[in-house]
Amino acid sequence: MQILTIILQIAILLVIVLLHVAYATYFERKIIGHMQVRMGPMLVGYHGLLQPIADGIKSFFKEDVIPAQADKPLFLFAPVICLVTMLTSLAVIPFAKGWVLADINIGLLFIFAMSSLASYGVILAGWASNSKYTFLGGLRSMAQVISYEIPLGLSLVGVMMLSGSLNLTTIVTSQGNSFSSMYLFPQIIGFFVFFIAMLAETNRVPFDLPEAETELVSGYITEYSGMRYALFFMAEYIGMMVMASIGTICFLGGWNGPFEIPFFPPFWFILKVYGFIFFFIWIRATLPRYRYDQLMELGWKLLIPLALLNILLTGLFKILVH
Amino acid sequence: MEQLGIAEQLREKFTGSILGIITHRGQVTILVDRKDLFRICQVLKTDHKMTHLNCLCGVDNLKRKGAHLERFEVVYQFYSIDNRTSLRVKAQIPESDPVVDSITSLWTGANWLERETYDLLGIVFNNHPKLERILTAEDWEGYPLRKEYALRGDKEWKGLEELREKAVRLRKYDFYGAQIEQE
Amino acid sequence: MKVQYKPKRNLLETIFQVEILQGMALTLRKLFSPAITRQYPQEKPPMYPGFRGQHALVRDSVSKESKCVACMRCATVCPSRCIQIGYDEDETHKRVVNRYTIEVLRCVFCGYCVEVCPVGAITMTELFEYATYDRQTVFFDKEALLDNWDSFILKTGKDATYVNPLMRPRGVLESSLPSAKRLTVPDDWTIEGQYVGTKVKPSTMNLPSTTHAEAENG
Amino acid sequence: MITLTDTQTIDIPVQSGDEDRYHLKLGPQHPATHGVLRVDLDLDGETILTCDPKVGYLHRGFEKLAEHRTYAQNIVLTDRLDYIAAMSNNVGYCEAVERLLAIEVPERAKMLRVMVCEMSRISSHLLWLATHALDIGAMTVFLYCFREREVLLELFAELCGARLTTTYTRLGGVRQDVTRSIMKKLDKFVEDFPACIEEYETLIDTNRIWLKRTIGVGQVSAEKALDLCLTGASLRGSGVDYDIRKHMPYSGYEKFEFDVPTGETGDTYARYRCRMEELRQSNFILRQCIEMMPPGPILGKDAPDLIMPIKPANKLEVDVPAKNALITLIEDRDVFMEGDIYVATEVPKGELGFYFISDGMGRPYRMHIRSPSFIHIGALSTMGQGVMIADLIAIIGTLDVVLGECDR
Repeated sequence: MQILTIILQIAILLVIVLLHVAYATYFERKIIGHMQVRMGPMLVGYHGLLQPIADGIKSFFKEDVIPAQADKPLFLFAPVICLVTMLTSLAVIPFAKGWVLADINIGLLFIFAMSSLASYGVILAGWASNSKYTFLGGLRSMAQVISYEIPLGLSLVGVMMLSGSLNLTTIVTSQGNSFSSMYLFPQIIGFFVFFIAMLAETNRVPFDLPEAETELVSGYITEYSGMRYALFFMAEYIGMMVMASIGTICFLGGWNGPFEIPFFPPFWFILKVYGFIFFFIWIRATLPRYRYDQLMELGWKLLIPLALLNILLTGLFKILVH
Repeated sequence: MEQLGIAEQLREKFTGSILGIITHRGQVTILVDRKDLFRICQVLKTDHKMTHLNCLCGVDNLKRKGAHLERFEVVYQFYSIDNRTSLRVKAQIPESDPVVDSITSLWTGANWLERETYDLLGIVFNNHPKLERILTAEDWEGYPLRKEYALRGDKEWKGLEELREKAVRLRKYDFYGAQIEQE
Repeated sequence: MKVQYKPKRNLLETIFQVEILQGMALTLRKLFSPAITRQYPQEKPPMYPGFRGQHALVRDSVSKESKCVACMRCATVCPSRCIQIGYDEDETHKRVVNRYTIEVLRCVFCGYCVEVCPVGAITMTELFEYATYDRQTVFFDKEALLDNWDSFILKTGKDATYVNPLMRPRGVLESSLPSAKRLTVPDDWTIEGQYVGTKVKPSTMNLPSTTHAEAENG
Repeated sequence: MITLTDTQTIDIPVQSGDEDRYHLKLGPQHPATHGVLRVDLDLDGETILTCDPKVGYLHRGFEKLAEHRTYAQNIVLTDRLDYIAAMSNNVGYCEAVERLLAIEVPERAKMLRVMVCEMSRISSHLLWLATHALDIGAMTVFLYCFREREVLLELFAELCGARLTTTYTRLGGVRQDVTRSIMKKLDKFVEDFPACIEEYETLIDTNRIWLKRTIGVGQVSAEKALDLCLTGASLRGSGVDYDIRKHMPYSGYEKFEFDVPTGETGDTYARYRCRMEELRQSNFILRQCIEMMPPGPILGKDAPDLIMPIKPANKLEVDVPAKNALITLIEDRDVFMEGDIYVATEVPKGELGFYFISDGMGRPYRMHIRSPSFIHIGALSTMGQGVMIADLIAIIGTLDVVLGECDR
């Protein structure tokens, strides 16, 4: 019986998240469109509201082309790795008090593990396609993910130190209920590092090197088409959402808000996540792209020292206070 | 006139190589023998500060008559940005041996221009680092800008024939590789 | 003139990412500004007289036939040689056009044919949406060209006195035009009513009638 | 689901010492090569060891075609050279033919030519900025640039009936006069444009990512730039003050006040700054055009008819009644003199030169087009050595090449 409940919960979560992903693409296209003084999708439905559904149907029915020289099993498997790891990490995210599939004690580590695993999908996709562009895209992704995992992890060490736990629910509850007690303020350096590393981890502008269109055509997804392409796409957006959730939980106080919303406790959480996603899109509309070596330089020479400094300062602070 | 002065100086320096000096619409051309071409360009670049190579092209003189005109000529247009003077040098190249010295060592930018001249007119440049077809296909026959090359020839490029054959051969298949039923 | 670089940013600006914030402020501002794009199939772009669109043979309002006199000027001037004219000569040596074809797929839309036509028989209309799936539809013969004119008149609501600057170029002397092309045109198409710069001194003008044009502009 | 089975394994022979190299063929269908440019790269990781641009995919044989058409018909060909700034090519071609055939151009036509040249310079530079920024990843600049470019293209459409393939000039003048409505719209554009430049600069000019991606990338010294025969803003970015509008003024450019911006460092950022400054200068010239547009005819008295004879003038049948001709040919003038001429004009991409040889016929005996893009792409193999792929894309962008002009 318990298993059935969990399966039902998982199903509900997946449906909601996938719908959310569909509309996140719409959200992104509309916002970037208006920032670029154009309209975005307009034709399908009122102001293009049905566009994501049309896109979904289209990509589902599109021909699935597999290059003759590709490593077929890996080629077929790679998008699945990406999507599954991203979906798995949703399990530990608390949307509100008690609204979590698996309230495990190492939630934060679990998410790191999953997001590192997702990069295998990208690398394997790049390698299995047997195309030069995808290979370069895969290589870039590998280097990028490895070097940005470190600042991402280090930037959250401060949060762990303050809350004393890796459990995401505990992290939220330890931030208290007031606006000023969010970890954003004591951990502003950590937040800065986390934010940049998050952009890099999810391959968003200005760190979208693995799929830099003007350099590598489409990077690791150049050879993919139809549904498999859509899987990568979904993985990217779910990854965005997971990272935004982590940011919300660790720095913005999770589901805590100025007042409680009856019947729908995750309201503030979703609002904050959407705020994050809007920021992602906003940055994409504004900034140019870094070069590969500059990205590495930024990660190793700026973000890691900053994150270490943040840990040091947090430690000193804790010693002084107690 | 400054341009003419340069031309005169060159004539004194390279006796016998300067075949003629022509002025037309305020632009001075010197016809030179191809054997001294490289040295003349060198002198123009170093002594007369003609640092900018405007233009390099070949001409087929098949239907033109004139004193000292050989079958081909290569036209070099130089400009001195400091002195604001320009000069045109035309090297005469006989049909029997269409070879001229490359000036790639003086201007790297001349590389492609010489390749283009070779491609379209068949003039060979000595000491050129990579003399290959550039605008036309590698297996192109003939030199399109020669006057005897007809604007519309009687035969197609042979690659086109292959393409056509392939198109005819594949016409009976649809996009998915299935045979279309012929009506 | 040496180009000016913006001054280097100081430490404070570097830490707070001022220039990035400025850029983001701009994009945020644009989020709420109206879009400038046109929703094409619903909203057509503006077309101006003289647009080099679909070809048409002007249908004479009296004879209901083409005005073409088969002088072959258009076929001669055509850079892509896409106009073919066939004609018979009647007993008075007057040419009667029996074939007039334009191969639109070869046409480069330079509009030379319209300009050289001495009688204003051929024109290019402001219609541009005539893409089709087959070649035959865009191989215009005489009837198709006359039909194009009819549909142009119908679609745009113009009447048979329509004149565009290809048929009668702006800014040329009336006397240099053939009599059939001395048509009634707006004031600023003629050399007398042309636009003159606001700072041109009246003394340098050789045409007295342009002074009022200047007054209008100033 | 289908798999393509028709492909075969291609064995690339591996030479000794070649094993570490990664061959990449960038293009001819690639989002950042601005057309059908192919660049064969040898990579070591992401660093380019050798860079070999391949062109010719768009070769249409204009030089050969021109030998079989009259001077007037060839104007149409020049539209298709640099299709982003067709007006400049039209003007460049006509200036050359007019010098060759000694045709007078009236003042108003000269001013109109300068006007359309500068308009097309702005529209070309806007497209350059748009694609260059897009190449480096700033995609919003792209749309902002197209907003202003659209205004200019619509003005072109109103002026001469086509947005891109303008065919605006005539031998001895221009084709159409401006109307008041055009000048009013242009006036508004000139008024608004500086604010738009500010907008583009807000997004990229001091942006640290943009600076990182452009400063020191594709650096050429002044000597190297001259050696590579670069022209236009690519040369001026290295500090060589060479602008044909100042050096060999044509079409009445000597009457206009404007500065030629030059950079110092010769890197991508300097070239970017030069072109941004040129946008301002062009806008300033447009302002002067609007204010100083003289009255008068737009075609010279001795401008040849559109129907030019392909045979020498004295053999021309001049029995066409004068009233039928738009502009009659003056029969007794020796129109087509024998001789040759090289006339260069400053188009947005650099120096566009036309070299003509006339043998006394109504068509050029030889027409050579010195196209800046061809030479700039030729310089790519030198400039692209030792940089990274992302830098190569930036360099292709900064050289501002158009393949229509390159392949001719």
